[in-house]
Parts: sequence; structure tokens; C-alpha cells
Amino acid sequence: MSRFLIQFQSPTLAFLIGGIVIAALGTRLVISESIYKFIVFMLLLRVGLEGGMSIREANLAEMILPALLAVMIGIGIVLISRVTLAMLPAVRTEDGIATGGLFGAVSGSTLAAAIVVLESEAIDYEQWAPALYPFMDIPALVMAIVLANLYFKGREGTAEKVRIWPIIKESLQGSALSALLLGIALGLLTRPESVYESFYDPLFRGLLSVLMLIMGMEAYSRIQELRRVAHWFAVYAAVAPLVHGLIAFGFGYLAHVLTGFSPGGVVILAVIAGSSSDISGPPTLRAGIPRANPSAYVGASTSVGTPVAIAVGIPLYIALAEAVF
Amino acid sequence: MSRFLIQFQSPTLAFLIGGIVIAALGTRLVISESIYKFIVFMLLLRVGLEGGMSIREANLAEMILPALLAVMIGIGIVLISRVTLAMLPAVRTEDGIATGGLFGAVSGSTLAAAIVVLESEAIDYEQWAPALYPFMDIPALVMAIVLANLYFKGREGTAEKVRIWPIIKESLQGSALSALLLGIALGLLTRPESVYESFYDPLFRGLLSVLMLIMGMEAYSRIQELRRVAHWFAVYAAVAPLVHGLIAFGFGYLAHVLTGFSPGGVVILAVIAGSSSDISGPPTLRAGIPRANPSAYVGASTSVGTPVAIAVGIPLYIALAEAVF
Amino acid sequence: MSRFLIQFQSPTLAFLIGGIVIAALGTRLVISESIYKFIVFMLLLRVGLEGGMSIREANLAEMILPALLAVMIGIGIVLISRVTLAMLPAVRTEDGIATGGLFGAVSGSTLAAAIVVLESEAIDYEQWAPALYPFMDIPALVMAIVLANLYFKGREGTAEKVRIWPIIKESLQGSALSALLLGIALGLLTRPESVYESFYDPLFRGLLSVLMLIMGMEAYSRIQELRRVAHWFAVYAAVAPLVHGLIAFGFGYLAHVLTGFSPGGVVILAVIAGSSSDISGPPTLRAGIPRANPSAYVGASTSVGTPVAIAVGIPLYIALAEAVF
Amino acid sequence: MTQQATRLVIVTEKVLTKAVAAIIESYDASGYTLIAAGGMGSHNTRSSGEPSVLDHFGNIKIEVITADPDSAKKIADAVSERYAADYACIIYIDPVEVLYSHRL
Amino acid sequence: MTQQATRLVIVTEKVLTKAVAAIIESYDASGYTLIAAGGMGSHNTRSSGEPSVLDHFGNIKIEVITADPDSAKKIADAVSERYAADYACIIYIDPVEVLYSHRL
Amino acid sequence: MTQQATRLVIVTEKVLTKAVAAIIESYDASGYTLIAAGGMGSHNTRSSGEPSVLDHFGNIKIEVITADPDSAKKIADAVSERYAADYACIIYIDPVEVLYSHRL
Ligand SMILES: Nc1ncnc2c1ncn2[C@@H]1O[C@H](COP(=O)(O)O)[C@@H](O)[C@H]1O
Ligand SMILES: Nc1ncnc2c1ncn2[C@@H]1O[C@H](COP(=O)(O)O)[C@@H](O)[C@H]1O
Ligand SMILES: Nc1ncnc2c1ncn2[C@@H]1O[C@H](COP(=O)(O)O)[C@@H](O)[C@H]1O
Ligand code: NA
Ligand code: NA
Ligand code: NA
Repeated sequence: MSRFLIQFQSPTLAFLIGGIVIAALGTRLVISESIYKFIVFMLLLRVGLEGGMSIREANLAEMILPALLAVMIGIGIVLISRVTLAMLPAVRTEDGIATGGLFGAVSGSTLAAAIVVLESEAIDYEQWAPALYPFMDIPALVMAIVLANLYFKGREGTAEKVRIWPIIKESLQGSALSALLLGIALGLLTRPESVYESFYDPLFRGLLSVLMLIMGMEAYSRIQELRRVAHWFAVYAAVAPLVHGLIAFGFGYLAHVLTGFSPGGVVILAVIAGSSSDISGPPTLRAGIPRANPSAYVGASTSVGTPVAIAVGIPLYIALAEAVF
Repeated sequence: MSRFLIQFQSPTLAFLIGGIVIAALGTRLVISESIYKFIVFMLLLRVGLEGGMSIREANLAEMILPALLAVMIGIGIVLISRVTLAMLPAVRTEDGIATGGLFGAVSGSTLAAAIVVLESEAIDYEQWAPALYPFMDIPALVMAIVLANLYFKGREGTAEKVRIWPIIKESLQGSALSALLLGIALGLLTRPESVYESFYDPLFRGLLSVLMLIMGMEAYSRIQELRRVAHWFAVYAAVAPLVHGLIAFGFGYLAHVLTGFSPGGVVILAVIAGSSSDISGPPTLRAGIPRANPSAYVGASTSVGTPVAIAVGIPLYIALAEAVF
Repeated sequence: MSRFLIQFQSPTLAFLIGGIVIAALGTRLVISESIYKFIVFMLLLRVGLEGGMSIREANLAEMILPALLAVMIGIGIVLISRVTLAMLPAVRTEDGIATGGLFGAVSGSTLAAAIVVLESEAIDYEQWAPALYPFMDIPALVMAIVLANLYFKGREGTAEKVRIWPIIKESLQGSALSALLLGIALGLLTRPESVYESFYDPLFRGLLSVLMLIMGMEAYSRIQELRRVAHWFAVYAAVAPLVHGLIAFGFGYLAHVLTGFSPGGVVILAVIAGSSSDISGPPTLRAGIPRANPSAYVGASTSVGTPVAIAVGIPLYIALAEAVF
Repeated sequence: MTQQATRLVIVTEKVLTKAVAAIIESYDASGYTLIAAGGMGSHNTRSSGEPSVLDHFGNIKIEVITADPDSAKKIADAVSERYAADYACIIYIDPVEVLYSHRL
Repeated sequence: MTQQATRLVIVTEKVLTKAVAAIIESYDASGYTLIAAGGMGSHNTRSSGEPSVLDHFGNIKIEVITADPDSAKKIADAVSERYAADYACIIYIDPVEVLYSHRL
Repeated sequence: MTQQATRLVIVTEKVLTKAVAAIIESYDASGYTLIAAGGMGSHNTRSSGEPSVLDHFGNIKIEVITADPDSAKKIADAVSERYAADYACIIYIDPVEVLYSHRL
């Protein structure tokens, strides 16, 4: 419990809540999209660089099992949404599936927030753990688009055949994954130590605090959109992050027992499972499931999903890790 | 005198003057509005955070007298403009009142510049002193809008009743005050020390230097607008900052004698009195006194008022403080 | 050879190549124009500040010969293009001249990249060396515009008299030169040490890495434009930077023998000769030689010229300097 | 569903965006489109947001397509009555033919 | 070279920019002009890029001038058929007189 | 004060903004409106300032409302004569009805 209290005073959470509060009070403070995107770039490049530099000597065979788990969890989350949210009578099936896709996908900002907490609590994790991101993100988005098309086909017999490779490519080309993978490649293949230490690393926490403020303001401003759709989206968005995170924690625990996956790595797996995409996912879904209503899935993810994933999810998994390991 | 020479070489002033000079030489250098706004946000958040963290143990009862003084000074500045500038035959009354409102209101960038100088000269001040900002800013804007409406009523009998609460709300929601108050709240209620020390504080001086460059360029580019209105606006803008600052210095001195208000605090009170709003004030006045000509008040404040307040006002009050305390 | 290998792993080059690669892979990562321009401003201000602070005690008479050489080289590069590229039958004469002008002009980002390499290899250079920039940049642009007008006159007898002063003014007012000269002035005349050390210098390498990423992405995205014009532009763009750099190296060597111009200074002279303008040059040429096709000269410079100048030129001149001095 | 309609264009100061949008909505227009603009008129030069970093008074161009020319005129009257005296403003209409819209 | 022509205007979601541009090019239009826009329509409020930092769904206003009114209508049909059901969209035409263009 | 007028639209390269504005002012137009634009025409693709960070050649759309159709044509002629050969450019006019303006 005291972990949660302390957590609420941590910059990450404090700025997130601060953003929600000032948006609720009607602030005219605006941080422009160009700055927002640059911050996301800086954070994910930094996460990637660190991962890339650290895995130069890592045994990447260790990564196979967690990566497989990430794929399974990403697909699983969408399947769960298909038989829960998407089945509710008040919810259009395609909206439910798209929402499941977004919650199966991964949020770079939530991942960065978790890394800051792990680092400040000195909890170790495999340095390739952030690289699990695409292994969960892409399968979830692909699965959602495939399921939606199957649904349309079943209903109308008109859906076209889904081509999977373009969706994967589109995901990899998204700005968040591009920055993360670029960072990994640069860290692995070149010597970016000097700029990492003088620039990307020192600015990491501060930029994250600004990003959290933006996410908070954004969360509040999207609530109105969420109100226009079925309340089930809000319910799903509040519950799903924790359910997904705990499921992933369970699988991660299994990997810990089987192959020695570290507690910190298990937390990261849980965090990316509990997070929902806020940058790259929405446009991919807008193009892949055009009939789904973006107000439903973006509203659910940004307004409720991400705050829950950060404010409740991250401290929960860390507390759990300290309890069970 | 040598203080002024040294001051002119300080980064704050040097960049301000540099901005004026390159603008006068016709530079095509542009720093975009999104960067400008982000810098203002970073500076005021930093000022707020520091204040908030420091006042956790402060005796806020001490703040009552200076806050009352700030309110009085803010209102007084507008009243003075009403019976001076606004009375001149060449000046439309509503333009004079609006200009008084802007000069009664407070400039976040001037405040930040003063804090850098105080810190580099190791002059102590009460950490809540920057929080005097809204106590002067809001009453001044409200007063100006009320006076303008009284004037219209007297002239035409048509003005609507002025509702004061919306003006206060509008002021508090402005981007500069939002950032400052958010910083205070985060500093007071949460533990932002890690990001303060790794991010907001180290970047403070550098970002201020960029802001000063922008203010200088802006000052020059507004002079043309100022030229189109009565010359009295330029005269007022050159004299008023120092008159207001000295009046505030006098009241601050009184508070020093009565309650031990620190010399640094007195300087800050003088600086915010001498400053004129450049971010939040103009739109509030544009909405509140739509018939006033923005070229008059924005031109006066940005082109002349702010450079005088920074280049002459800040070193003047510090020199005075060293002389009288 | 191993210098080149190491160089390819340096952040400067690694980010440049990284940018090319992710652009080729179709990334949707975008760093906005406002951030790009701000980075260029920060880098050139930093280069200028350092130069300005260092030359306070320098013997500027030393600068005369290298400055003369810079002027000669700038003009010479354009003359060379006039009798090579612009003479080719597949190339419109005005396009060839404009391209020569752009390659005679100087790139601030290439200069910044060279400075980072020199500093990290602890190679000394005269602190006024970056100030050679305008001495090469402006004559090259003026020369290109004059030559183009002479050509039009010869062909049609219709060209107007070229007025040179407006071109010089236009160049000096460009954003890159403005920032560099402002930095020099501030460094020379004021005391910017505190912000230089706390802000401009620590961020220098990191911001350069971001800029290199942008330049890489930009290089790739311009290749298509380059494809639409004669292949000779690509050939010229690949060869000219090194030819120009080596010519300048030769002249610099002469100055070394005659007046003791330092090896690092010679490298800088070669780098600015080998670089081609990417910010201020294109608009000046667009206005000065409106009939030239910007796809030709911008494409040649951005897609091929700058990558070659950075990736091959800089290590080449340093290796040469170590060999001959 | 080709349909004759009236395009109403209002160019005014950015600060009025919300107020004008509210007027438009109050007249039951089916929608509107907003475009950032700069310009020059009787109230001096205004920037398009680019040059002057402190320009709080950039313009906005608001376009409303209405099936009924009268509602266009009513919106124009309401805006000009309330704001035109004190703010930069120009308003014009232009007949267009709507080829597709979700509703009009 | 004054010439009667048709101005076709499509306001839709920014994500469709490339797709709509491809359709326009496939009908051999001589060019088009793109303008960032925000708006309100049957699909809720959309921002002009300014307020909401996470707005992936800003609008774009695409203008195409064609010499032949038919090709304008064909482009409109192609766009509305393929995208109008699922995306925010309004399309209208307006006769104009072209005073200068490199080709039409 | 409803008044028939001519809307002149010039889409050209951003570098020409000042020059075209000067021409417009020299013909005593009462004002003009500027809008950032991108586009495709005979001079290849131009960006709207968004995608390509080094794009110095974005477009600008300039609109001028004139009471007198002739001054619109004169402005168009002056611009096209001086710049159209070398720069990306399209110019058209469109009759509109001005409902409000401070002066025209
Ligand atoms: N004749 C005109 N043609 C086009 N736009 C105009 C014209 N006059 C005014 N405007 C636009 O309307 C805004 C307000 O005009 P004004 O109220 O005259 O200052 C200007 O900033 C321009 O954007
Ligand atoms: N009546 C209208 N007038 C002007 N623009 C409209 C109108 N209706 C819709 N729009 C624009 O078209 C976009 C899509 O409309 P909709 O498909 O109805 O959501 C809106 O976001 C507006 O930018
Ligand atoms: N047919 C057209 N329809 C709409 N805009 C056009 C058209 N042709 C050209 N433009 C615009 O005018 C600019 C210059 O065209 P151009 O001179 O043909 O390169 C283009 O970048 C477009 O913004
Ligand atoms: Na997830
Ligand atoms: Na004040
Ligand atoms: Na060169």
C-alpha cells in the first residue's frame, strides 16, 4: 500500500495526474504535437540504445521463450476481447475487436515509465526485455484486423482477403517502433556511448515527466469522446490492463521457473501486456478496420487504459514481483 | 554603474539585445511558436517546482502581507494608467486602460530572468515569492476590464454588467499561470526532486537565454505596430515599468520593516510590478475589452515595456536593494 | 582504413546512416521542421559562441590569409562547375551553375559534425576557423548568381544587371549564418560562459546526432527528385565534395607552411569547402536564379553531396592531416 | 445526391474560433471546416502563425456549407453583428454543388 | 488563356491523403493542392492539429482544378464510393475561371 | 452591404509570399488572406511543410477579394508575367457575394 502512496508522488505519476487535473480545470496550456512526437522519439531511441548496447554480449537464445510468450499474449488479448467486449449487445463487434487490438498492442510511453521506475528502484531486467515490444504489438494488431475481416465476411460475405505482410510492415514503420528498433540497431552495431551518456540518458526522466503531463491532459480531453460510446468501453478499459498484465505476469513467472527469466523482465512483460497503444496503433487500425469507430478505441485506451496501466499496473506488478520472487 | 555594465554582458541581457540587433538587421532566423511555448512552459514549471518544494516547510502566514500588497499594486497600476495615459487626448480611453491592464499584469519571462540574476548573485528570497505572480496579475486584468466597461457605460449607457469570475478563471487557465501553479502544486504535494535536479533546473538558464533572444526579436518586430498608434504609448511603456517597480519596491520595503520580508523578496515584488504580461494578458484583454486596439497595448508591452523591465528594471532594483538594506 | 571503420561507428556517421536506412525502409518517423530548425540554431550558436569566446585574445591578423583562401575557393568551386557540370550537353547550364553555387556554399551541419570529430580526437584548430564559413559561402552564392546572369545575357541579351549587395545581405540574414555570427558576437562581446557550459556545450553532440538522423532521412527522400534530372548531377555530387575538399586542403597546407595555419584549421577549411549548403543556400539560389531547377541542385546536395562530405570527407582530411603534418 | 448549396466563408481572428463555432452550431449547420490563416486587412498585418512567435491574433478561416442559403446569411448576420465592429473580419458566400456529404 | 474550369474540393481525414492523391492522379488531373484542416461534421469534432496532441485524425482539404467537369465528378465518385461510408468526408464542386496554369 | 465581388486565388511557392503580397498591395486591394498549402503540379510534388524537413519550397495559397473584377485580373497578370514562367503557380477567379467586410 505504501508503495502505491510513494508511487503517486513519483514524478511519473505525479505529472500524469497533474496533467489530468489541469485539463479538468480547463487549462489553455498546450504542448505542441511536434514537441510531443520529438519526446516520444527521444525516449524510445534511448530505450533502444540502452538495450542495443547491453545485448552486444547477451545470450539472445534466452530471448526466444519470452518472445514467444509475447506473441501469444498479444494474440490472446485480442481473442479475449473478441469473446467478451465484442460480444456485448451494446457494442458493435468491429469496435470491440479494434479496441482489443489496441489493448493488445503496446504503448511506448508506458514502457518508458516502467523503465524509469525499475531503474530508480534498482530492479534488474534483461536488457533485451524492451525489445519484446514488437513481438506483442504486431501480432495483436494483425490479429485484430484479421478477426474484423472474418467477422465482416461471416456477416456479409464481402470482405476481401486480408494480406498480413502489409500490416506488419505498417507497424514496423510506425514512428514508435522505428525509433525503438533504430536505437537497438545503433546500440548493437555502433558506438553511441558518448551521446547516450551526454544526451539521451540524462534527458530521459525529465522528458518522460513532460510526456506524462501530456498523456494526462490527453486522457482528460478524450473522456468526452468516450462518453459518446457504450459505457462498456470504459469498463473494459479499466479492467483489461490489469487482467492482461496479470496474465502476462503469470506466463512470465513460468518463464522464470523454466529458464530463469528475471523478475524485472517479468515486470516488463506484464507492463507491455497491460499497456495499450497510443501512437502507432490507432492509425494502423483506422486503415485496417475502417468501419470501427476511432472514438471508441482511442477514447478507451487514452482516457482510461493508459492511466490505469501506469498508475495501478506498474506498482502492482513490482509489488507482486517483490512478493513472489 | 558597473553593475549595469556587467549586467549588459550577462547572458540574459546579452541575448535580449542580440535578438533586437539581429531582428533589426533583418535576420530570417525564426524560432517556432511551438518551441517558444515549450520554453515558457519549462521555465515557469521550474520556477513553480522550486517554489513548491521550498514552501513545504515555509510559514505561509508570512505571505499574507506581500500578497495583499501585490493585489493592491496590480489594481493601483491600472488606476494610475486610467488617470494618466487614458486621459491623454491623443489616446483612446479604452486603449489606455487596456495598456494599463497589461502593465499591471505580470510577465513570466521577466520573472524568470530576475530569478536567474538573483540566483547567480546569491541573493536569497522567500521561496513563495514567485507565487505572488497571480496575486498581482489577475486583479490588474480584472480591474482593466471593469474600468473599460464602466467607461463604456458612462459614455453610452450600453455596457453589460461585467462578470468577474470568468475573467479570473480565464487568467488562471492561461498557459503561463497554469504552468507556474502546476509546478507549485507538484513541488508541494509530490516528490519531483529527481526530475527537478536532472532536467528542469540544469536547463533553466540555457532555455532562458533562448527565450530572451526570442523576446528581443519580437520586441523589434513589434515596433512598427507601435509606430502606428499614438507616441504616448511608447512614452508610457518606457517610463511605467520603472515607476511601477519603484512603487512596489517602496511597498516591499515597508513589508520588510513590518514583517521582515527579505530584500530578495522585495526585488521580486518590484520585478513583477515592473513587468508587463506577454503571454496570457493579451488574449484575456482582447476578449475582455474587444474595442481596444491590440497593436497599442501589445506593441507597448513587447517592444518597449519588457526590454526596459529586464534591462533597466532588474539591475536597478538589485542595486537599490544593496544600497538600502 | 581503420579510421574509416571507427568513423562509421561514431555517433555522427552512425546516425546519418541510420537515417538513410530507416527512410529506405519506409519509416513514418518524422521530426518536425520546427525541431530541425531549432537544432540547427543550437548547433551554430554553440559553434559561434565558442569561437567568439576564444578569439577574444586571438591575433586576428592570422585569419587574413585563410579568409582570402576561403573566398578564392568559394569562387573557384563555382568556376569549376561552370566549365565542367554546366557544359555537359544533358545538363541545363543554369542548373549546373546553381549546383556549383550550392557546393561552393557551406553546410552548417557538416561543419558541426567536423567540430565534434576534431574535439573527440583532440585535434586543435584556430578558434576563428569556423568563422571562415561566410568567407566561402557568400562569394560562392554571389558568383553563381552572377555567372547565371551572364549566361542569360549572352544567350538572350535580356538579363538585368546583377546587384551584388542584396545577395550578400540575403546570405548574411539566412538562419544559419545569423546564428553563427550572433554566437560569435555574443562570445566576443559578452560573458556567455555560464550558459555555454550549462546548456549549449553539453547538448552539442546529442543534438548533432539527431540532426544527422534527419539529414540521413532527408538524403534518402530526395533521391527520387535527383532521379528525375540528369545523372550527371549525381556523379558531380559524389565527386565534387572530395575534389573541393582536397583542393582546399592543398591551399590550407600552403597557409600552414607560410603562416603556421594549424593542421586542425586546414581540416576545417577542407570540410567547409567539401560541404554543400543545405539551409540558407537553396532559397538564395531559388530567388537569384529562378530558372534553375531546384530538384537538381537540392537533390544533388542533400542526397549525395552531404553524405559524401560527412562520411568520406571528414575522415579523409583528418587521415591526410595525420599523414602530412 | 448532388445538391445545390451555399458555402459561407468567415475569415476572422483566431481568438473567436470557439465563439463563431458556437454560433454556427446554434443554427443547426451540419458541420464546418477550420483552416489556419494569416492575412492583411484594415486591422494591419496578421501572421499565419509562422513568422511572429508572439502572435496571439492569427486568423482562422471557417467554411460552412448549408443547403439553405438563408441559414448561411443568418450565421453571417449573427457573427458580424456581434464581432465585426471590434475584430478583424470578412464574410462572403459562394454557391457550390455538393456531390457527397453525410448529411446537410 | 482564361479558361472555364471546375474546382473540386474534398474534405476528409488526413490518413486518406495518400490514397485520395493516388485516385486523383489516376484520373490524369494536372495537379492538386493540399491544405491542413480541422472541422466538425457527423463524425464528431476533429481538430485542426492544434489543440489535441494525439489527434491522428485531423482533416485534409484537397482541391483539384479540372478543365473537364466530368473528371471532377469521376474523382468525386471514386473517392466517395471507396471511403465515404467509413471516413469523415464532404465533397463539392464550384465553377471557376482559370487565369493562369502551367497545364490543365 | 451585400456586394458582388471577385475572389482571386493564387497558389504558388512560399518564397514568393512577400513579392506577391507587394504586388497585391500595389493594386490597392483592401486585403488578402494567406494559407499554407502543399500540392502537386507540373513542378513535381511539393510538401505542405509537414513531411519533408528540408522543404524550403512549400506552397502558399493567397486569396484576394476585390469589388472590381478588373483589379483581380490585373493582379493576376502582374503575378503571372513576373513569376509564372519560373515558379510553380496556378491562378483562378471565382465570383462571390461579400456579406461583410470592413472595406472593399
Ligand atoms: N480583400 C480581402 N481579400 C481577402 N481577404 C481579406 C480581404 N480583406 C480582409 N481579408 C481577410 O480578413 C481579415 C480581417 O480583415 P479586416 O477586418 O479588414 O482586418 C484579414 O486579416 C484577411 O485575412
Ligand atoms: N456543412 C459543412 N460545412 C463545411 N464543412 C463540413 C460540413 N460538414 C462536414 N464538413 C467537413 O467535412 C468533415 C467530415 O464531415 P463528416 O463526414 O460529416 O464528419 C468535417 O470534419 C468538416 O471538416
Ligand atoms: N489542377 C490543379 N488543381 C489544383 N491545384 C493545382 C493544380 N495544378 C497545380 N496546382 C497547385 O499549384 C501549384 C503549382 O503548380 P505547377 O506550377 O503546375 O507546379 C501546385 O503545387 C499545386 O498546389
Ligand atoms: Na498491450
Ligand atoms: Na506588472
Ligand atoms: Na562548400
